[in-house]
Amino acid sequence: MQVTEYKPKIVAFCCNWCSYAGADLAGNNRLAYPAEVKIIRVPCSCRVNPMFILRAFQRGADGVIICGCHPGDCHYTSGNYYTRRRMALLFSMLNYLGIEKERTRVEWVSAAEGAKFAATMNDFVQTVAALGENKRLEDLRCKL
Amino acid sequence: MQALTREVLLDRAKALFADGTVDRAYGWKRGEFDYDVTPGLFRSVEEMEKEFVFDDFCGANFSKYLVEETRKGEGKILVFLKPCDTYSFNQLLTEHRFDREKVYAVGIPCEGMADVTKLKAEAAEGIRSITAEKEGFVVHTLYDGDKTVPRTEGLSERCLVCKSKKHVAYDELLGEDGEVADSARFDEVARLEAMNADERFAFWQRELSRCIRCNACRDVCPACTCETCVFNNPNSGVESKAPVTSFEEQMFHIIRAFHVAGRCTDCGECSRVCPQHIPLHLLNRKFIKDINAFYGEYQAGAEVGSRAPLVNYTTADLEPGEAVQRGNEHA
Amino acid sequence: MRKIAVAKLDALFAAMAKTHTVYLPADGADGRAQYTRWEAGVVYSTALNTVRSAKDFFFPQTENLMDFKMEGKSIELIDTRDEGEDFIVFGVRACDVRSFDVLDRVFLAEPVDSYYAARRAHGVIFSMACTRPAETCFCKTFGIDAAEPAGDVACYIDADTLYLDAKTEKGEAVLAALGLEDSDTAAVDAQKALIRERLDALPLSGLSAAAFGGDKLDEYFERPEWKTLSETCLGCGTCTFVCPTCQCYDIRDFKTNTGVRRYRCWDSCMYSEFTKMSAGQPRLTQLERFRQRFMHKLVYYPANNDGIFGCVGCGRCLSRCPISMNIVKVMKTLGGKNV
Amino acid sequence: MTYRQEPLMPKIGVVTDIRIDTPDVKTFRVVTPDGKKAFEHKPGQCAMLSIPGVGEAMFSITSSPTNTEYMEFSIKKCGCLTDWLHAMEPGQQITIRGPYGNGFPVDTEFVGKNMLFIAGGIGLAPLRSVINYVRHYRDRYGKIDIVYGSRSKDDLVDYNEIIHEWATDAGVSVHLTIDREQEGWDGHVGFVPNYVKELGFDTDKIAILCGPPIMIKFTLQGLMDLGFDKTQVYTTLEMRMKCGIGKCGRCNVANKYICKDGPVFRFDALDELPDEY
Repeated sequence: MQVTEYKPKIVAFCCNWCSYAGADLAGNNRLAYPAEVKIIRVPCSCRVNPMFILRAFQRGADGVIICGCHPGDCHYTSGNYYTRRRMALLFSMLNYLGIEKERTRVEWVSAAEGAKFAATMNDFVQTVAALGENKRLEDLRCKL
Repeated sequence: MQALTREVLLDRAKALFADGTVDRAYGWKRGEFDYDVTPGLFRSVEEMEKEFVFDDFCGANFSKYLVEETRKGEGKILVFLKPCDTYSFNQLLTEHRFDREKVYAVGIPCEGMADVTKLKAEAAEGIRSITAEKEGFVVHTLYDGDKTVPRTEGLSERCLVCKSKKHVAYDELLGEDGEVADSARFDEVARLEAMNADERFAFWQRELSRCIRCNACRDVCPACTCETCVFNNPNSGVESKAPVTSFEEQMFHIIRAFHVAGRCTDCGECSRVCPQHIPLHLLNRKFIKDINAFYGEYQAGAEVGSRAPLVNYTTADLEPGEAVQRGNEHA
Repeated sequence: MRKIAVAKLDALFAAMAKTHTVYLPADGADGRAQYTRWEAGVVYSTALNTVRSAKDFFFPQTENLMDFKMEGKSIELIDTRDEGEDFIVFGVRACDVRSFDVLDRVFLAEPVDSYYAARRAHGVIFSMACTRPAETCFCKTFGIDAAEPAGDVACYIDADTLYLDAKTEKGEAVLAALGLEDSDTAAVDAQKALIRERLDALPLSGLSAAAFGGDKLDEYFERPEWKTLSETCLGCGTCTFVCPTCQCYDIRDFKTNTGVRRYRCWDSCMYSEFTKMSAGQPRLTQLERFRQRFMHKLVYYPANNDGIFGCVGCGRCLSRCPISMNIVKVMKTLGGKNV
Repeated sequence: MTYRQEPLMPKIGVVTDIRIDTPDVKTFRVVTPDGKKAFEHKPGQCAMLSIPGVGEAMFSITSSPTNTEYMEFSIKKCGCLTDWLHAMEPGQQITIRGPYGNGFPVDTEFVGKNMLFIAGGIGLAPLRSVINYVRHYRDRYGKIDIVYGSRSKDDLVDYNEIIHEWATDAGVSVHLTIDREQEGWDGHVGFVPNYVKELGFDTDKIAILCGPPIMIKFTLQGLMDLGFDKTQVYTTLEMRMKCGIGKCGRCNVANKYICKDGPVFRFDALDELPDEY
């Protein structure tokens, strides 16, 4: 029997003004990152409501990453600063509830950092792959 | 035993009704037994004389009721505020949830409120009556005679780790004001932080799996004042009524706590009302503890108009990745 | 009547478990009794009552009704009902046993609810007499005798002995298979007398429901007291969810990754969106919702069900309501001297 | 023991035709996948229609029981499920269960009587099944009057059927009205309650009202002024429903469940219920 390699499902929320373009650049430069990364474009990283992250896990994501502009570079001046606080508290809470802390991450990736985008995704996928499937924040009904 | 008696409060209320300062009053109503006190709105001195009580079972916080009640009528509402209630009161003012002009707030000292479940556990079945004595709560049981529960064992958890005996809002104060206490309220959070992820997960599964989604925690919370909650809104995509899976239990409680993060004054009402005794305050306190550690000490409701940590930032805030580490390390 | 030593309870449960799944009250993580599936090591709790009522066994908080698979314009309906398994609920108090009658009159009325009916057919109720009724108990108000609990088998624990009295053929069949020792009724009779004495001494023993009933709509509907009673109601669902007779439900669809699962879950008339339609809201404020709940228990339900009340006096709402508002206070306020 | 009959278990229905009646009302024709009627019903009864994953709701069956081929539902776009229904294309499957409710007493109390139907807007939907039933068994009933009003000419549901079929029947008088003057409309202008008073009907008939609550309230008053007795006037009620079989507990007015004991009520019976609908 052939053992298929476990491939984690990753949801990446990418800011339209930076990391989404960064992902584009990674593609143009033919920098490979795993196809399991599903990108959801958001107008700003601070558009990401904690509920989005939980819903991604509910629907079967094994890891969720939020990519925004570098602090100070927000297209809307300060959105990513709010993201930073919110996610700091949310991730700390998830950790407190016993959800593996490696499943969530925030990275600042600019439009010019195609290489960083690819490297970040490769690293995140590897980290999550090492953890295996998300069992603690899943909704079993979704597997039907 | 409370420092002030029912009569002191009642006399003051009578005077305020008599001189026309207020035309209705929030206060505690006598129940069927000694302990099942109901928060109520009194419209006359006569009603108050008949039913008003103030004793060790008056835990209910009236602040949230003011949101709706101040929209009605022209006259002022008298409200009795214990020290912890004043923080909720201020927080609601900060969020412009009610008209301060329509409220006459009387601060009253609090010596801590009893947790009936604890007393019931001590007395097994059947409480004939409960009296608060110097040595503690004397429970007159139906079958086992009298039992004395030391005060420290009969008080609510939130009162045992009371954060403040100081009133932060009032029009007048009855009795003595206290001080902000050096509370041990984060000890339990720290104990959980010290566990490993598997243990923490097991702990919360055990607790949250009891949730029946009655929404009492949300509905009593003075910080939860949305006109329509996201969990009731059919268009939100997350509307839900029952804890169908463990995910939904976690989702509800994470979002509930997150939504009040930075605004929660740690009044402890959520845990008081939970029919399943889930220690919900441990979620809220985790946020408070993290906020204090990451962004500096902040007590929601301590002053009107303060900017909540989640609608604020500094350019030097720590990164979420570090936060998760720190969230555990400072334990 | 049969008997077995309390020390041998584990052996009894083990014997029952050979043919039935056994559920019984056991103290949970929070130190309070909850119905728990019996397995070796689970200890029967003699606590007066569980936090959640026993209605879960027949009308669980959530249950799947059916699945749908959708492809293009077509829909496939998948019946997910299974045969179910035989089970015993041990230690049900008299009030909760009556609650099954109350639920039966709703779910077993035509058209019969097959999910509920299947569970009822599979379930065997071992009731337990209440030797230490609490101050919040008022089952007597509704004609329930906690000294003579109904169910398939009525149980009594006296000192070191458990007595079991089969009340139905179903109960007799289960008992017969357990091979228990026969017993006279002397100890149980003495206990019944003691229980009745204790019931009479309860603070709520004088509470009467005579002022309420199916013909009392006009008398109570417009009463001004509803306003003061409901004024501080939070609109949460605690009372309805701990209530053994509250039976309102919602039917909801959950989109799985491949289809749709239709399930039903408890709902509460206390919730603001309970009756909300796109066309309007017939119960606009908490007053109407609050009134609905108590009128249903005390007037509407008896009107439709031969005068049987929709409350069994278990006292759960008395100890769980966040604002300590409850049916006893409502009855006393509305009924005045007649209650 | 297994109970195979489950009232909450729907049948699959196919929407074979969608007719656009007004800007916000469409009429859906529904049959089973093998082309038959899903079930028989009485005029005034309802059915639960659902799109799995979107929702399930109660709709009155607008086609007459005398239609042996299919059922029709006239549905106004006003919420989540109805938005979806309006976005459907023919051939789409839905689920259907029923029939629910008591229906109109067409074979008892109505027999031999003159009939007055008064509808406003989408309120024609439940009446259409009765009107067509009565027309089908024309000799069992007396004279028929139909008063129907809506906001504008374009909002009249089933306009073609009204003009070309109902109005041309012997012994059927149709009185149409719209709320405001409109180009191309030479009929009556004004609200239904006033129009009913103007028409001044004799009291030798049964009246059936259906429409928005405010219309019902004033029309009933108008009929009382004309000398009608409450025992001669019927209406249908609307409440939120989930089960349709009197168990889920949300559609009751006092001890009456609208899904089971209603939706059709005679006004004298309605008077005994509290005003909570």
